[in-house]
Amino acid sequence: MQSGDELFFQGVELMLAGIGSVFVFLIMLVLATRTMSWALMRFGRAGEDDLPLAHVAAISAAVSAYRRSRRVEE
Amino acid sequence: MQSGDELFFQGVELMLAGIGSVFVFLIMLVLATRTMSWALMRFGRAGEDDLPLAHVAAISAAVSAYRRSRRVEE
Amino acid sequence: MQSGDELFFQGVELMLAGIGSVFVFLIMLVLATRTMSWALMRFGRAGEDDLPLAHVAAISAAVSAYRRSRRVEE
Amino acid sequence: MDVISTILSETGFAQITFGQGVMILIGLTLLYLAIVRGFEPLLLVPIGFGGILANIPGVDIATGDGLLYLLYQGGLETSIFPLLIFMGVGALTDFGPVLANPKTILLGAAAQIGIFVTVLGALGLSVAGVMDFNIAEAAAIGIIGGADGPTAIYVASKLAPDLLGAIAVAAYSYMALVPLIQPPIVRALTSLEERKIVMAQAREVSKLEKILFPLLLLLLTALLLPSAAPLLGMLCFGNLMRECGVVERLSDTAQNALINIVTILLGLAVGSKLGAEYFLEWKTLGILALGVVAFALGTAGGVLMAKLLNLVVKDKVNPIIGAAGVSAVPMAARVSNRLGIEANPENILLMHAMGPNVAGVIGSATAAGIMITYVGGAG
Amino acid sequence: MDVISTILSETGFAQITFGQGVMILIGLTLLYLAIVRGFEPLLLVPIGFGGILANIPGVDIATGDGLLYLLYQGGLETSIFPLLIFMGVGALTDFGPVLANPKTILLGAAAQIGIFVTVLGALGLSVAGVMDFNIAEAAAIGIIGGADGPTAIYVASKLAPDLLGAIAVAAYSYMALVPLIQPPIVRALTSLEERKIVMAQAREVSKLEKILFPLLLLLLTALLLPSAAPLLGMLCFGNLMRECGVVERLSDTAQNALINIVTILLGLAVGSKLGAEYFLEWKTLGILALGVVAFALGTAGGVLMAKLLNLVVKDKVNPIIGAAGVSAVPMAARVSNRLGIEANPENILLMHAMGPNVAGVIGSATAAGIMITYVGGAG
Amino acid sequence: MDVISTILSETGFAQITFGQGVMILIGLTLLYLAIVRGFEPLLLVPIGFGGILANIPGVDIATGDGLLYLLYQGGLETSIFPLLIFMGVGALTDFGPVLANPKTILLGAAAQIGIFVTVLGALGLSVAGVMDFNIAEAAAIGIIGGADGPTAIYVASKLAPDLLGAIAVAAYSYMALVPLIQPPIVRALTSLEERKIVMAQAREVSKLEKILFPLLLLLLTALLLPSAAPLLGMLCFGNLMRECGVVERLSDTAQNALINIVTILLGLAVGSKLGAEYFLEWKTLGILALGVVAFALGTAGGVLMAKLLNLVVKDKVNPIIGAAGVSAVPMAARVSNRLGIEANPENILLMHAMGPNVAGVIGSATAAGIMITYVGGAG
Ligand code: NA
Ligand code: NA
Ligand code: NA
Repeated sequence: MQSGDELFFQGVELMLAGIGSVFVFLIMLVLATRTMSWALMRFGRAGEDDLPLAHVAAISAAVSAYRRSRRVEE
Repeated sequence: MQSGDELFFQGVELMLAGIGSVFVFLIMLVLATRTMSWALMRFGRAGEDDLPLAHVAAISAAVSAYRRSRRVEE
Repeated sequence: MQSGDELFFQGVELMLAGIGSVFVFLIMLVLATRTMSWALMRFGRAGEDDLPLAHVAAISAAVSAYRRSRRVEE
Repeated sequence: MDVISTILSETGFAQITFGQGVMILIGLTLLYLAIVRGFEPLLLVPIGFGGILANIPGVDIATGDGLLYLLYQGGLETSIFPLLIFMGVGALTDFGPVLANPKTILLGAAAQIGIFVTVLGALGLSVAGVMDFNIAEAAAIGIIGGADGPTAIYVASKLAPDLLGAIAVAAYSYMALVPLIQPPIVRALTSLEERKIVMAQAREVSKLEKILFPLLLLLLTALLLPSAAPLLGMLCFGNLMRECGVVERLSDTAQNALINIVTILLGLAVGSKLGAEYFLEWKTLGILALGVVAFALGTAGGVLMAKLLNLVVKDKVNPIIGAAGVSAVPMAARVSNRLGIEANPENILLMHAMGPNVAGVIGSATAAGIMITYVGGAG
Repeated sequence: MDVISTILSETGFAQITFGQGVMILIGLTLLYLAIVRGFEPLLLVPIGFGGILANIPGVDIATGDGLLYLLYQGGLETSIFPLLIFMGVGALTDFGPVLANPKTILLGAAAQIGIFVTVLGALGLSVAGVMDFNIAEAAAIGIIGGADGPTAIYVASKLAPDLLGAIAVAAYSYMALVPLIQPPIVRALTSLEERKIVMAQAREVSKLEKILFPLLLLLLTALLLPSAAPLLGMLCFGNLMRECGVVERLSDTAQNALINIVTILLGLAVGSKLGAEYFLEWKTLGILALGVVAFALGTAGGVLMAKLLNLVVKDKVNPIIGAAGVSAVPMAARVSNRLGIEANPENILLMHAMGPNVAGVIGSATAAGIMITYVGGAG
Repeated sequence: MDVISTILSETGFAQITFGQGVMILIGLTLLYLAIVRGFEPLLLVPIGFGGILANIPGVDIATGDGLLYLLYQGGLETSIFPLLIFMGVGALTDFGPVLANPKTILLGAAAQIGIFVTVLGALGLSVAGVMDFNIAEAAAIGIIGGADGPTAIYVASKLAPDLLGAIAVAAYSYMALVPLIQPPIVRALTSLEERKIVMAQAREVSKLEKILFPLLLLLLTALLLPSAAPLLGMLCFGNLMRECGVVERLSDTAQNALINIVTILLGLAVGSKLGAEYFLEWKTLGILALGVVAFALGTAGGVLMAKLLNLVVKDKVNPIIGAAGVSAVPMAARVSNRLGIEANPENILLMHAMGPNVAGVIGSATAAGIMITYVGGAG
C-alpha cells in the first residue's frame, strides 16, 4: 500500500513521462515520414535489376552470416 | 433412480406446466404487442426535446440514486 | 537413438512405400473415376421413383438391422 | 516388408467396422436427400458430410483432437454456434406479419403442444419398457416438434448430447417433409368451407413498431422466462440490428458471412455426433418415430387453435395457417399457402401464414427455456 | 403444484434486483441514443443490448458458461477482438493526409495531453478521498481521452477489467458528443481571424509513400515503443494490406466481413461488463466526469499546439483542425470542417483535419503503450 | 528520473538482438517479394508481416499471451486453419479437367516423387553429418516439394512445428519461383517435337460427374488412406458444396469471407514461427536447399511420367503438362501453357495442364497422409 503522496507523485511522473514519450515518438514519426518522402522524390523508385532467385540467396546469406557470428561467440 | 410411475408423473407435470407456460408467455406477448401498437398510434412519436448531454446526466443520476439507496441499507 | 544407417534405411523404406502408396491410391482414383463416368454414361440418371418418406424407413431399417446383428453377437 | 504391412493395417479396409459402413451409407443418404430432393440442404449437406467424416476408421476426426470434435467442443458444448445462428435468424426475420395480426401468435403457441405431448410419449415408452429415455432425453426429443433446427440442437446439446446427431437428423428431415406430413392432417381437421376463408388484408406496420418489437420480447423474456433469454435474446438482437436502420453493415454480416460460416461449422460439428456408437442405437428409431408424432401433433394443435379462435374473434382466421405455427420457416408457410390455393385459387395466404410461422420460432424457443428450467430443477 | 412454484420462482419478476432493473434501463437508454440520436450505433447497439442481456436475472449469460462471458474470455481477456478491430481500422484508414502534411502529426500528439492530465486528475480524486482509483485504473480512465474505442477497450481489458463497461460507455458516448463538446472550446481558444485561416492545398501523395508509411511506423514502434506494437502493429498490417494493392481480397474482408463480425462479438463482450455489480458504482460517476474532462483537455491541447506551430512554420495551420487531433474518426474532422465553414463559408477543412484526426489514432495507441509499460513496471 | 530510465530500457533499441534485426530484414524482404515481385502475396504479406511482429523485442506477440501465439495455438496446433483453407480450396477448384482426362492424375502422382526423394536427401545430410534432421523433420521438409502451401503447413505443424516458419517460407517462395525453376527442366527433358504435341479437345463433363467426384475421392480415402482423410475430406467437402448447386451461399462464403479470414490469421500464425530462435538456424539453409531440389525432382517426375504414358496410350499427352503435376495451382499450369505456346504458338495447353495441376493437390495430400502414418508409426 502506498501513501496518497506517493500515488500522486507517480501520477505526475507518468504524466510527464507519458507526454514526453508521445511527443518524442510522434516527432520521430514526423521526421521519418519527411525523410522518406524526400528520399523517394530525390531518388525515385529503385531499379529492378536484381535477379529474382537472389532473394533465396539473400536469406541464405543472412542465416549463414548469423550462424557464423554465433559460432565465434560460443 | 426413480420408478416408472414417478417418471411418467414428471412427464405429465412437465407437459401441463410447459403448455401452460408457453400459453401464458405468448398471451402476454400478444397483449404487450397490441398495447405497444395502440400506444404508438395513440400518442405518435414522442417529441425530441431533451438535451443530448442529458443522457450522461441521466446515467449519472441513476448510478447515484442506486448507490445512495445501497448506503441506506448498509 | 538410432544409427545413421538405420535412419537412412528408414528413409529408403519411406520413399519406396510412399511412392508406391501414392501411385496405388491415385491409380485406384483413375480407375474409380473412369468407372463412374462410364457407368453414368451407360445407365444415365437413375429414375426418381422412390417415395420421399422412404428415407426415414431406410434409416430406421439400417439402424434396426445393425442392432439386431449386434444382439446376435452379444 | 514391415512398412507395407504397417500401411496395409492402417487402411480403412482393414479397420472399418460394420457400424461405420452403415453410417457412411446413412451419410450418403442424407447427402442424396439434401442435393437431389432439396431437403434442408444448408444443414443436411454439412451434417451428412460430417457424418461420413465421423465414421472414417483409424483417424481422429470426430474424436481426440480431430477437427469435428474441436468444432463440437468449441461451438456446441458452449452453445455458441446455435446462439449465433439464432442471431442470424433474427436478422433474417421480418416480424411485420406478427405485428399486423398479433393473435396469430396464439397459433404459434398451440403448435408447440406437440412438443410436450411427445415428451410424455417418450417417457411412456420408457415406462412401458420399450425404450430407455430419461426425462432430459425425453425433453430434447420433444423439441424436434418445435420444427426449428437451431433450437433443437441447442436443447439437445444441453440436455442429451449423445442424442444430438439423431435429433438433428430427425428435426431437419421432418422439416423438409412438412409438405408431406401437414396436408393430410390439415384436410382431416378442417372443412372445405373453413379452408376457403379469405382473411382481411393485413395492416401496414410502422418502422417504429418493428424496432420496438424485439425489445418488447426481450423484456418480457427477462421478466417471465429468463431461461429462454439466451435463445430469444440473440433472436431479438439480430432482429433489432435488422430493423433499427443504423447498423446496416452489422445486420448484413449477421445475415450473410457470419450465419454462413457458423452454419458450415455447426453442420460439421453435429456430424461429429453421427458416429456409429451414438446413432446406431434403438433410441434413434424411437427418436425418428417420436419426431414425426411431434410434428403431426403440433400441426393439429395449430389448426385446432385457429378453429377455437374463430369461435371468439370477429375477423375469422383461415385454420390452414394454424399449421404454419410449428415454424419450419418458411416451408410450413408455403405449404399453408398451397393448401389455401387448392381450396380457393384466389386466396393467397402466404403473408397471413408468416405470422404464426415466425411466432412458432418464438414458441419453440419459449418451450426450450421451460424444458431447460424444469429439467435443470427437477430432473 | 410444486412445478408451478418452481417455474414462478424462476421468473425474472421473482429474481430481479433493483440494480439489474436500473441497468436494463441504462441499456435501453444506450440503445435509444444509438438508434434515435445516432450515437456511435455500430458499437452502442451491441454494447447496449449486451448490457441488457447481462442483467437478466437467474440465467448465465454474462457469467458462468454464458455466451457473453465466453466472448469476454475468448476475445477481450486475450485482446484478440480489439486487435482485429485495429487491423480493420488500418484497412479502412487512408494515411494520405498525414503524408501530405506530416506536421499535423504534432496536433495528434498534443491532443493526447488530455489523457495524461486526466490520469493525474483521477489520482487526485483518490488522494482527496473522493474516489478510490489505483494507478492502473487511473491510466485506463485517462485513455478515454484518446477518443478511440478499441484503444480504450484494449487498455481497460488489460489494466482495469472491472471498469471496462463504464470506460467503453464513456468513450463511445463522448465520441458521439464531440459535436457538442468541441465547438465551445475551439471558439474560446481561437480568434475569428485564426479560424478563417485558409490552408494550402495538400500535395499529391504517391502510392509508394502510402505503402511505405505503415512499414515506417511499424519499425519506429519496434525500435522505440515495443509495448505499443500489438496495437500499432495490427493497424499497420491492416493499412499495408489496404495500400499494397496485391491482396485486395484480404483487405476487403478485413474492412467488411471480419471487422463486422468482430464488432458484433466485441460489443456483446463489452456488454458482459455492464452487470450491475460492475457499473452501479460511484467509480462510474468518476469515470463519466473524468472522461469529459479528458476530451475537453485533449481538444484544447490540439488547438493550442496548432497556435504554437503557427509561431514557427511558414504555411499557417488553421487552429480548428487541432481539435481533430483527439481522433474520434471521422466525427471530429467533420466538426472541424463545420467550424471552418462557420468562420469562412469557402474554407473546406475536411481533408486538412483528417491529418491530425488519423494521427490522433496513432497518438492514443502510443499513449496506450506507455501506460501499459509504466503501470506494468511501476504500478 | 527513474521513470525515464525505465522507459529507455524498454525501448526496442535497448533490447533488440542481432538475430531479431536480421529477421526483421528478412520479413521486409518477404514483403518486398510479395508486393513488388508478386510472390504469392496472399500468404507472404501476412507471413512476412507476422515475421516482423514476431521479432519485436520486449513484448509478447509471438510468445506468452500475444496475438500471434494465440493464433498459432488455436489455429495451427489444432490444424483448424489449414483444414478450413483446404475446404476453401475445394470450393474454388474445378475438377472438370481431371474428370475429362483421368489419366492426367498419374502425372500428379509422379510429380510427388520429388517429395520422397527429398526426404531421403534430408536424411542423407543427417547421415553425412552436415545437418541434423530426424525422420519427422525430413518428412516435413519433403512436403515442400508438394508445392501446396496448406499441405506443407499442415504437415509441418504436426511433424516439425519448430521448422514451420522456414518450411512455409520455402514452400511459398518456390511456388512463386515456378516460372524460373520449371522451364529449364522441361526443356532439358523433352524434345521440341514432344513439346509441340497437340492434345485432343477435352470432352464435356456432366454436372453429376462433378458432384460425384468428391464423394468418390472421399470414399477411396476412407477405405485406403484414412490418415489423409482430414485434408482430402475437407477438400472434398468444399468441392461438394461448390458443385452440388443447392448450397450456393455456403459455397460462396467458403470461397470468400471464410477463406480470406483464415488466410489472414494463418499467415500471422505462421509468422509466429519466424522468431530468430527458430529461423536463424543452419537447418533453414538445408530446408531452402532441399526445397528447390524437391521442386526440381517433382517437375522432372511429372514430365518423365508423361513420356512414359505416351509409350502406352493412344491419345498422346504433351509432356510439358507433366510439370504442372507438382500443383502450385494455377501458376504451374500457366507455366506449362507458356512453354506450349513457345514450342507451337497455336497450342493452348492451359485446360489440359489444369488436370495434373489439381491432381497434384490430391497427390500431395495423399503423400502427407502417408508421411503422418509412417512417422507416427515408425518414427
Ligand atoms: Na416452433
Ligand atoms: Na486519439
Ligand atoms: Na502437389
